[in-house]
Amino acid sequence: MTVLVDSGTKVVVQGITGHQGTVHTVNMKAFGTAVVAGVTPGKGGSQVEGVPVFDSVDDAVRRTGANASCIFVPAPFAKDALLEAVDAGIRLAVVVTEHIPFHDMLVMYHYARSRGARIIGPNCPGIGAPGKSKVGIIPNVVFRPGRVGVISRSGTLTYEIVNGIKERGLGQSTCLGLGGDPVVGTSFVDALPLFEADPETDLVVLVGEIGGTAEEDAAEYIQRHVSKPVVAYVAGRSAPPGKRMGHAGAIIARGKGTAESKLTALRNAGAQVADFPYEIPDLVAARLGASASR
Amino acid sequence: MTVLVDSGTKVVVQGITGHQGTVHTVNMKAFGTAVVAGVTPGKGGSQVEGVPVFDSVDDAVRRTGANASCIFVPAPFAKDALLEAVDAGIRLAVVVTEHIPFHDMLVMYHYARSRGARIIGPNCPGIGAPGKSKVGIIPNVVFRPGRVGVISRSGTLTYEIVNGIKERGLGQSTCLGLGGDPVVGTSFVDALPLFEADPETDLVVLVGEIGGTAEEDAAEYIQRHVSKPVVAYVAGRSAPPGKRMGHAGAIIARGKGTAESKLTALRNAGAQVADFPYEIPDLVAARLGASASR
Amino acid sequence: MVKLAEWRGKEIFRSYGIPVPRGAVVRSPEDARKAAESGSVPLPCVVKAQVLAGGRGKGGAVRFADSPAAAAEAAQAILALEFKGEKVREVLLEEKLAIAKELYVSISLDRSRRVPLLMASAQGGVEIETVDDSALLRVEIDPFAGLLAYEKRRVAAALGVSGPVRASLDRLLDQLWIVFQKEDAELVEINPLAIVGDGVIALDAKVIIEDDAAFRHPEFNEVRDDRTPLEEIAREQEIAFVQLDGDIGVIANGAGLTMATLDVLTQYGGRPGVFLDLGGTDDPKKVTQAFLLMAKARPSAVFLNIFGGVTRCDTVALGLVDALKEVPEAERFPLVARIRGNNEARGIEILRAAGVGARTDLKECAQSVVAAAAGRRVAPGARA
Amino acid sequence: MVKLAEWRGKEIFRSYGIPVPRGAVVRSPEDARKAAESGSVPLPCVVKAQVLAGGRGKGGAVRFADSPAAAAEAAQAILALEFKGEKVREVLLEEKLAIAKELYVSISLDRSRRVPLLMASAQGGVEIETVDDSALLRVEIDPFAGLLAYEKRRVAAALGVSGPVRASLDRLLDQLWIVFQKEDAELVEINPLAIVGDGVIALDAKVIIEDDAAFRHPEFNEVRDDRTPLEEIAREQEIAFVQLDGDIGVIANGAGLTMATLDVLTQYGGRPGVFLDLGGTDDPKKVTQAFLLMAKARPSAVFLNIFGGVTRCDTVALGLVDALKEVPEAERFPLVARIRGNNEARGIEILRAAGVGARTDLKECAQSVVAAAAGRRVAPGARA
Repeated sequence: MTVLVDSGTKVVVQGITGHQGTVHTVNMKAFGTAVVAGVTPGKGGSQVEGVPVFDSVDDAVRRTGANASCIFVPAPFAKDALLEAVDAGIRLAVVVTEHIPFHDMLVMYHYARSRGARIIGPNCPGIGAPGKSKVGIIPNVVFRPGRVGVISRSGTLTYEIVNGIKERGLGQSTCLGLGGDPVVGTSFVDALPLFEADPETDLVVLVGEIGGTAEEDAAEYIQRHVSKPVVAYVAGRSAPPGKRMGHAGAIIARGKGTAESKLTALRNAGAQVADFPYEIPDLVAARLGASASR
Repeated sequence: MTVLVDSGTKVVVQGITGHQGTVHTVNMKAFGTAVVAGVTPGKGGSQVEGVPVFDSVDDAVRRTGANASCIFVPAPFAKDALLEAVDAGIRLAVVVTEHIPFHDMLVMYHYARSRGARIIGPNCPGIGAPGKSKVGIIPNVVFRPGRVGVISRSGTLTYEIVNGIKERGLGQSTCLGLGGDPVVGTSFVDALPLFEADPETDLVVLVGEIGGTAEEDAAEYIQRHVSKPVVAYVAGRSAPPGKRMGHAGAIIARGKGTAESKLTALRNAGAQVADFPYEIPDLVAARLGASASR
Repeated sequence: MVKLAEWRGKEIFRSYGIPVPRGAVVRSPEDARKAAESGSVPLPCVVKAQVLAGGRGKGGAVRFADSPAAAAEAAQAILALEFKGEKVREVLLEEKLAIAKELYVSISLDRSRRVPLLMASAQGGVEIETVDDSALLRVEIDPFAGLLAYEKRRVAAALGVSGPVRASLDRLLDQLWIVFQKEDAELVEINPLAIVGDGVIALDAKVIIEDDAAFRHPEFNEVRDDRTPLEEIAREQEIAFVQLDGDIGVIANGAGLTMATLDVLTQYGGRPGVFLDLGGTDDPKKVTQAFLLMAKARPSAVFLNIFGGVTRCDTVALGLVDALKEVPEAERFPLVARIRGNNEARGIEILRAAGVGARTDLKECAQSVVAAAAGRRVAPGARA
Repeated sequence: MVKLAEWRGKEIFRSYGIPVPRGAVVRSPEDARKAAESGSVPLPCVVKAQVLAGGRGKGGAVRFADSPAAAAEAAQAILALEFKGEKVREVLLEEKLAIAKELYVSISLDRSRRVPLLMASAQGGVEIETVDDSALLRVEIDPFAGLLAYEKRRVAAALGVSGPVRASLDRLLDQLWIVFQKEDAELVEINPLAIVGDGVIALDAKVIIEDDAAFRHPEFNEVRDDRTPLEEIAREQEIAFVQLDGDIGVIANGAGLTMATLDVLTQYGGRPGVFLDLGGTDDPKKVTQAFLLMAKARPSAVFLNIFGGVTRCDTVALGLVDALKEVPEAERFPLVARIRGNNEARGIEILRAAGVGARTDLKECAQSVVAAAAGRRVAPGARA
C-alpha cells in the first residue's frame, strides 16, 4: 500500500447504475482499478460494464471481497449508503456525492470513526495512485507515476495542478482530494501523516482554499511532524467575506477562514507557498532538485 | 499493572458526598487505594474524609491526575456521570450504582467504547487487587494476596467465595465483579483475556448466574483462548423461568439463560465446575496443586 | 418488568402511529354488546381475553362474533375463564380483518452484543421460538444511529414485501423502534403483523417496559398485572422478592448468594417458596421490613443466609430481633440463621441474646431448614 | 445559506418552547398601531427593523414606543430606512421587558473538531467576536449523545446562574440543541439572552439553515432574503453563482479553479463581478444556461476557464456556441476562453469554428480579459 490504496484495493461502487456511477466505473477500470462490485438496491443480479450489481453492500462484500467503496448515491440517501458500507466491513469509503447536509456528515463521520473506518470526502474527487489504483473521479489523463504526493480540498483545480506536475516531467505517488465541504472525513491533518510515512512520497503539494481552519491546523501539524518538503497553494485570496464560493466549505465566516491567515500559517510552518497554481510545478521541481531525499 | 488496577491507579469518587460514596471512600483508603478526588456538583471546595471534592470530573482530573472513577451517583443521573468521566479522560470507570435503565447503559457502553474507555458494572462490586488497589465496594477483609483470579457476576456471593479462598490459605491476584445487569460494560469474554495475560494469575474462578449467555460466550472463549485452569460456578440452578432473581440480568427468558446450559458449556470447555460455592476453595487448591504453572 | 396487556400495548402503538385494528376493551358482556351495537367495534369481530400468557387461540380465549348478542356471549364466556392461572378481567373486541399474510417483527435487547435487536420473520402467528433460525432475520440496531434505511430494506426483503406494503412496513418499523426507545421497552413484539390490503397492521401487541426505567414512566405505576400482591408490596418497599412454588422462605443478601442458597436448599430436598434478596443495606429497619413481609408469605420455615459486607451481620441481627417482636403469633415460622463476614461475632451474639441460634456452615443449615419445614418443628434456629 | 429574519427565528424558537417576548411583525405603520392598540403587543414596546445585518441598535433601526401612535411613528421611520444596503420591509414590535442581565449562547459547527459547538458568555448583547476568549465557554456536543446534563452545569456555572433561572436556562439549552439538529441549522444564536425575573428569554434570534438540507425543509423555500435576484435564479438552476463588487464575469468548472481564476484576475488588476462555477457537468444545455445567466449580470467582459475532467472541453464549447446564438445584442460581452484537459483540441476547434479564439495560458488570458474589460474592446476572444 502506498497511501490508502494499492493494487490490493477492491472497489464496490455504490450507486453504480446511475449515470455518474457508470461513467466512473468505466474510468476506474480503465485506470486499472479492481472494481469488483456495484450496489443499487433492487437491481441486484444485473451487470454494469461487466461489474456484477448487488442489492446490498453486505452481499457485495461477501461475494467479491470488496474492501473499499466509492459512493455516488444522491445526497438524501448518502448517509444511509455510507453507514451500510461501514456495517458491511468497508474500512475506506470515498464519498463523491455533493450537497450532503453537514448534520448527516457529522453522523457519518462519527459512526465511521468509532468503527475504525475512514471516509474520504464527501463532495470530493477521491484518491488515485498512478500504476496502482484509483477510487473516485480524478481524470485518468492527469496522472503519471512519480514521487510527489498531492492533498487538496479542490477538484478541478487539483486536476490542473496534477496535470501541471505531469507536464513538468514529474509524477505523483498518490493524489488525494479531500472534498470541499465544511465537514470532511479526512482532513489535511489526517492525511499528512500518511504521506509523511509513505516511502514512495518525497514531497507533498497541499492545495487549500478559504473557509474553516484546515490549512492552519495543517500548518501546525507540518511544523511539528512533517519532515518532507511541502509546497502549498490556497485559492480564494480575492474572495469576499460571507459568500460561499462554490464549495459549501469555502466561506469566510466571522473573520475566520481567510486565505491570508492560511498562507501566513503555512509559510511560517516552513511550507513553500505558491501565489498561483501554475507556479506549483516549477516550485516542486526546484524543491525536489534541492531535496536530499531524492 | 496486574489486571486493570495497580498502585498507580488514582481514583475519583463520583457521588462522594452521598452515604455510600463516603463509606466506601473510607474503605478504599483503608485498603490502600489512592483516592485522590471526589466529585459532587455544587459541593466543590469541600472535603470528604480528607479527599478534596470538585464540582466536575474535569476539574478533578486536571487538579489531581485521577485516572479511574468509582461511580455512586443515583441511577437517574448515572449516565450523565459516566459520560462526564469519559469526556474528562477517565479510561476506567467502576459503576456501582444499581437500577440504571439498560437503555441508558447502552448509551454509556457505546459512548465509552468509542472513546477507548472501559466500564466495569453497573450494579457491580468493582475490582480489587490485594496489596495494590481496590476500586469499588468489595469488603477489605475477604482479600489476601495470591495467584487466584476471580471474575463474577455476583456481589455478596463473590465475597463469600473470595473469603473462602482466603480461609483455604490461598490468595487472589485480582477480583473483578462484573455486575448483575443485563448490559454490562465488561463481560466474562472481555475480562478473561486480561487474566490470561496477567503474569500474576495462575487460575481463574468464574462465578456466573442464570440469564443471558455470558457464561456460554465465556465457555467458547475459554475453549479457544484460555490456557490457565478455570474453576466455575453458576448460581440459580433451582430458579424458575420468567422470574427476575434479584439481579435485573438474572432471568431465564424464552428458554435462554438456564444454569444447565451454562454449566454444560463451561464443562465442555474444560472448566472444572463446582456444584456449590463452598466447594470452590478445595477445587482451586487441588487444581493449583496439580497445575504445572505453579 | 411491566408486561402490558395487549390492549395497552395497542394503545401505545396507536399513539405512535402504528396501525392497529379498530376495537374496544370491555369488562362485562353488556359493554361488549354496546361496543358492537354502537359501531365502535365493526362486525364481525374478534373477542380476545386480555391475559399475559400466550397460546390464547388454542385455549378458548379467542372467539368470533358477528352480532352484538354474539359479542356479549363471547365476552361472557371468556370473562368466565381462568386462563393459565390468570383470571380474565378484560376482553378486547376488534374488527375482523381480511388478512393476506401473517408476519413477525420484534425489537428486544441482545445482551451479549449490547444492542437492540430487531427480529423479523415471514412466518408470523406462531411462537417465534419454533421458527427455524434460517427463517428469522436478525438486525442489530445501533442505539445512536437508530434503525437505518438499508436495514429496513433487509427486513422488507426477508418478509417478501414491496411497493405500498413495504412503505407501510417502513413506517411501522421506524415507529416500533421509537416505541422501544422512548418507552424504555425490553420487548416490543408484533405477532402476527398482518398484511391487510396495501398495508401492514399490528394484530397483536406485546410490550414489556423495563422496571428500572419506571422513574421515567409514572404512567405505568398502576400497571403491574403479573405480580402477586406480596411482590407488589415488595416492589414499593424496594425489596427483591419473588414468590416461588415451594414452602421454604430464603432471605439472603445479594442476588447471587440468594440464588446459591436456593440451590443448596433444593439440593437437600427443600422447596423454596420465597426468594428475598436483602441487597446491600446497613439499615436495620429495612431488615425488619423484609422479615415482616416474609412472614406474610406464611413459609413453613425460613433460611436466613448472610455474608456481611456492605450489609453488616450485626445490622441484620438487630433488624431480625426487631422483626421477631412484631411478627403476629399466627405468622411465626421456624428460622435457621447462617451468618458470616463483617461483624459476624457481634451478629451471632445479638441473635443468641434474642434466643435465635446461628451457625456458619451452609450445608448443615440447609439440612436443618429442610427438616424444620418438613416437621414444622424448631430445629437449630429458634421459633420466631 | 438561509438566514432567517429575527421574527422567523423567534417563531421557530416559540414552536420549540424557547421563551421569546410577546410581539407581532408588521409591514405598515397602520398595522403597528393596531398591534399596539389590540394589546397583542403590550406597551411600552420595542420596534425593530427586520434586516439581516447586525448593529441595528446604533443604526437607528431599533426604537421604543409607549403608545399606539408612537408605535406607528417608529414603524414608519424604520420602514423608511435602507439599512446597510437592505430595504426594510418588516418591523417587529415586542413588549419591553425588565432585563436583569444580558447573556450570550449559540450553537454552531466546529469544522475542525467535526462537532456542534455550544458557546456561552456572561457578556451578552455585544458582538461575540469582541468578547475575550477567556470569557467565552466552548462546549463540544457529541452529535449522538446530544447535550449532556453535566455540560449544561458547565454553562450555568459560566453564566453565573442558579436556582430557577438555571432550570429555565437548562430547558432553553435542551431546546436550542433540538432546534439546531431538527432544523438543520448552521447557527442558532441568542444574543442577548436576557434574564427576566426567574427565567431566561431570547431577546434576539439568529437562525441560519443549511442550504444542502433544503430538501428536508420545504417550508423555507420562499425565504432567501439575502440572495440577489440572479443568485436566486442560479440556485433554482443549481448553478453556483455569486455576485461580487467588480465587473468581470468568471466562469470556470470547480470551486477551487473558479476561485483561483478570480485570484489571477485580481492579480492582474481585474475586478471580478461574478463567480460562476459550472461544477462537474457533461450536459451542454447546462453550460448554455450558465452563459445566459452570466449575460444577465451584464459583465464588462467574461473569462471562461475550463479544465476538462468530468466536464469535457467539447461539451463546454458546444454549450457556449449555443449560448452565443441566444444572448440578446444588448447583453453581449467580450469573452476570453482558456480551455485545457479532456477533449481540449476538439473544444478549441468547436470554438474557433464559431469565431471564438481560445488559449491555454492562464496568465495571458487574465491579462487579455482585464484589457478587454477596461477598453470594452474585443481582445483575443470574440465579441459574443
